[in-house]
Amino acid sequence: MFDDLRDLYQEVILDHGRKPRNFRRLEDADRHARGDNPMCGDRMELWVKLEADGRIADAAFQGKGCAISMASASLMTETVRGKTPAEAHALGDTFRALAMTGTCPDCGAELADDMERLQVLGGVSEYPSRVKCATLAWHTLNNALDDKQEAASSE
Amino acid sequence: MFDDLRDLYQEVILDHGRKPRNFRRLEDADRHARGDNPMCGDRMELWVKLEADGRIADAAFQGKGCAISMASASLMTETVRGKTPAEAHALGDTFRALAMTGTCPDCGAELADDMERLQVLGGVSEYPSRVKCATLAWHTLNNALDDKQEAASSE
Amino acid sequence: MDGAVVATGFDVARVRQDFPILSQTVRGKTLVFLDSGASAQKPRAVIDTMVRTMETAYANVHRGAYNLSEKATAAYEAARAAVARFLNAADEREIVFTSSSTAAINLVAHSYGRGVLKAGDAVLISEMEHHANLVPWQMLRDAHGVELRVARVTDAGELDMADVEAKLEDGRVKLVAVTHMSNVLGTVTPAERLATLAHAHGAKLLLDGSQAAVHRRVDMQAIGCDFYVFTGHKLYGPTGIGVLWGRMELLERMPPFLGGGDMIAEVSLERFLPASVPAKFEAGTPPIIEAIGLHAAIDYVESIGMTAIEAHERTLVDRATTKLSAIEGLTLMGRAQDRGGVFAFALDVAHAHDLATLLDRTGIAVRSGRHCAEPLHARFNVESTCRASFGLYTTVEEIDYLAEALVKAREFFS
Amino acid sequence: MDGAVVATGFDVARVRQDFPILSQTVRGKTLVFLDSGASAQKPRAVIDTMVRTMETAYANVHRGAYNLSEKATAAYEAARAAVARFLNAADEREIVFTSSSTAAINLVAHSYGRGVLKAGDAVLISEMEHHANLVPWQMLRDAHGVELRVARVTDAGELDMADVEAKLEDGRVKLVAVTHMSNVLGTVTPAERLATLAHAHGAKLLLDGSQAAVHRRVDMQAIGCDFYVFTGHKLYGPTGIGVLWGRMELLERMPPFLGGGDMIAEVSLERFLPASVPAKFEAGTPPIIEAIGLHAAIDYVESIGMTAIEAHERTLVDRATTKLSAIEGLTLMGRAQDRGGVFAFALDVAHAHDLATLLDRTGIAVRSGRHCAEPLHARFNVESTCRASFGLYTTVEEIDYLAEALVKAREFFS
Ligand SMILES: Cc1ncc(COP(=O)(O)O)c(C=O)c1O
Ligand SMILES: Cc1ncc(COP(=O)(O)O)c(C=O)c1O
Repeated sequence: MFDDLRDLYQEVILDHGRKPRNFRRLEDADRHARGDNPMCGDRMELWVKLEADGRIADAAFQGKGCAISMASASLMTETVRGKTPAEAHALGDTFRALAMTGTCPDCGAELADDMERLQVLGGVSEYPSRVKCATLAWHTLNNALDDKQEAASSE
Repeated sequence: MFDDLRDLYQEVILDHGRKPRNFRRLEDADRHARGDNPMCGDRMELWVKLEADGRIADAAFQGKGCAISMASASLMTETVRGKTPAEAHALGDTFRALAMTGTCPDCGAELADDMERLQVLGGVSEYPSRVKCATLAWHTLNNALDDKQEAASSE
Repeated sequence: MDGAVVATGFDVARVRQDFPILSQTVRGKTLVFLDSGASAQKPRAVIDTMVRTMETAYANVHRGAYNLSEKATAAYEAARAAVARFLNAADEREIVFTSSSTAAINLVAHSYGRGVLKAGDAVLISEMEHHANLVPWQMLRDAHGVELRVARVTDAGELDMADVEAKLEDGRVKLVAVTHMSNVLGTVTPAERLATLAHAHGAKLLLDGSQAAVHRRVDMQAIGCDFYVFTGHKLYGPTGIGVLWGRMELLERMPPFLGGGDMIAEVSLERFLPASVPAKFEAGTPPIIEAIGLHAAIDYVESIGMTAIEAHERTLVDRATTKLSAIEGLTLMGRAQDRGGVFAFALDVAHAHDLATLLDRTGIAVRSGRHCAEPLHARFNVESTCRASFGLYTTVEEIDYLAEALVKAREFFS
Repeated sequence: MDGAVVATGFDVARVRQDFPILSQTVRGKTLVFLDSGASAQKPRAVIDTMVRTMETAYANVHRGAYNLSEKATAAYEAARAAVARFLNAADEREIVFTSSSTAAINLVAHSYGRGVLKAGDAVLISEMEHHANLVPWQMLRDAHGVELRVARVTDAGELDMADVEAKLEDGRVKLVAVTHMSNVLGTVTPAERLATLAHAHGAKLLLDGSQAAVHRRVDMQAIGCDFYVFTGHKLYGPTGIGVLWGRMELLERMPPFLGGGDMIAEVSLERFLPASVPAKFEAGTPPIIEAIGLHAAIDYVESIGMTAIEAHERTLVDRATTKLSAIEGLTLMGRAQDRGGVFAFALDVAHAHDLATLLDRTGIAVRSGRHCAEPLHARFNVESTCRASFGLYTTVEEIDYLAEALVKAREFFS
């Protein structure tokens, strides 16, 4: 009945949705932000620890929401470790393009590896109302890196 | 160009519209009422003098408005003289039916003469937005006879 | 997915043919539209009436002394008369056209709320209100110093009548504003009892009939309430049109809400004199085409008959209750005795949004979230739910299909 | 009565074929519809779009995680984007859908008026306002202690700019709210100058574009105003839909007006947190089908081109000025330099209503009365007028026919 839904809910997503990685509070975080999609009720808190040179040492989150939003946050925290803030921003932009269009024409060689991992969320582009679930984590990361106080939202 | 409009604007109406009869203030009136159709801007004041036995001795009006409303008031003041209030109410009901439907099935023998005179306004039934112009005078008469304070309206 | 003639003698297969959209497919699957509680689909009769109006009889209403405007005015006023008959109102003038239920409730909250209620008076709502019947009263409370009381909902999802009575006790409640049917629990509230109770304590009663008017015959004379609102798009009519019914003597006492054309009797630069009811509350060009479309929707519903619709719905409600209750891991929200065809539920293994997306893939349209009733979800300690809601075109087979899909969905997410 | 290709290169005959209603006859006469200023007729493109929406892509918008709702949401938001382009707004979110111009002005009068303006502040309107831009400010004055000032109109029917400036002088006016084009005089007001003047005196500018937006390209960036409103049904779109454009920073500062679903970010029984702009101002189910219909109307108008429409209208205005001025006993109200296709007039021998009825008999639809501008009629000492107003389907021949009928009408009543 749902065979063709495997493009959206791939096993990886269901797995990350059920058991999100880095689902914890970072007590000694350098950066922190909240993300909130009030209409759909997805909500998260994100902590980031930075290296001396500004690179992301660690990222972790807590929150509640649908499988897509949890899996996306989980995958994101795994993917951004070791990146500079600029690289993380760029990756976020590319991911948003993927989530909205399903394709990733800008995926240059330097992003190829990361985007391959994030590609599992590309199926969301067929479900316009769910795109914002996938992108909330990345909006929240932007706010954390830019040290913005208000809650991020992708609605 | 307007030949077929003669059914509405018969010469009698144009004449009464231009030179309304009983267009004056009755200083020693027993009854008085105002009529007001704010949307169309027709407005009138009506005075009635009663006989000792309650019959209408005299009726007069002043006001401004379209030819239909002025002609109707003019014809009314001519027609109701000598009537009891009950007769005037009944005549008004019959006239309203005529104005709305164009026909006068209830016109019994006792109303036949009066209705014949008022028949010239029957054409208004084809113009729904103008019916209220023709009936304002009669609503105002009702209010005067019933001694109601508020302004009458047929809107 | 084709409907069959069900036990009620109501030919749902024929009814479905009146709704062009129902023959759509969604991602290759037949559309199973179970979101009528959010907004219903439109029968051909409504669509055709709107088209005919625009093609042959359209002009602005009132004041136009020419044929087309007279035709449009007559059609607009005939819609008012049709609504009056539909609600069994005592007087057509008691029907005020607004743009939605939301606009109608806001009208009362502003005009009756600020114009008639006084600081220190209280308004009583309930925990199961749609935001449309909650937020306007919060705004009134904050702006006008009116107290806002909230009657409890029982664990079964019924209005706690003992609590209603307790909250009316001190006589400070001047207006009770509650839903006639919950858009989440399906609960139908005891309208007549509420009217008697409110009046016994010196309060007026407003019923939010946005859901109820679609599922039941509602009769203003029989219920005895003071205000009633409903919204066109849930009654198979167009968007952009809503109805406020109010008792004449109340409407007459209320100041106008919105200012503009047609709501005044007289205006100078210094002051304005409001027009009489209902014009007083219909400022500006009204939703003309939409009112005429609503008239066609009412005619359509009445041609089928509210009794038949009610009976058909009872069949659907019974089937849904049985089928959904049998699904492992599924929690139904609300199990009121008197209820209509609205079912909110949560599945243990899946978030409501994920579930809705999954169902969409099978052609089933259900809503997910909190359905504009956040406090009610808080009351039941549920983050969000999926909601299946039925229309007169819903079939027993569709409900079976939903149940089957839910079982499969649970496997999928487990 | 068939239109011919006029000098502007605008093929009015072809345009007329897009409007089904124009082939109607009235009492056996070809319809000559000269009441577009009250409400315009609908092209087939608008009708078809509304039908297609209801037949293939209808559901409630937002929050629906299923295909039909996603389609409807996309179409509704595309309408917002189309309006933003039409007005050249900086940001789509600055477009708020309302049910009419009247509703849009009331929104500003309530939300900006009570939420931002303070008692003692003043609002400046003009003598030529439609009641929709007068009564809401009178209500604000009475409820909130804001002073209401009224700028004069010159004998030629133009806004008296010296008087505007004088009334801004003391700096207490915080909002200027005037029409961009009079629905009686046809006068187009100097929008850019008004914006400069208002801002120089610390006031914001609201323009009532109900008439102007139909006849001119209006560009929010170029004009520099702060609020702009227009109404769908005059722009060849459906009834039940209006637009408020406002500068983002103002909309963000304003409290919500109506309460209900979709306008909140979070709500408990105790309090609510408003959603962001524009959702904050769109409580309840919006006019979905109507917004999508308005989108089609904008596409239609733009497919013809505002420049062509303006040029065509200039031809009509010139012809009407010449023809009507030549009629003995006819008084034209207003003779502004910059004007659009709206002509109000009075005939010495006939009351406006009688004249309108007479014209109706020849197939000509004109409005009679005070056109929701009672103070303006008082200003010009006229009881009531007939008004002929043009649309993009109006022909030079229709104007000639009107002039001919007026001459005959005068004979008839003399
Ligand atoms: C100048 C002007 N402002 C406001 C309005 C009100 O528009 P609506 O009735 O659609 O709200 C109109 C038209 O009636 C108008 O001509
Ligand atoms: C119970 C209830 N009240 C009010 C509303 C608001 O209706 P609308 O959005 O048409 O104003 C709804 C539907 O959304 C509802 O279900």
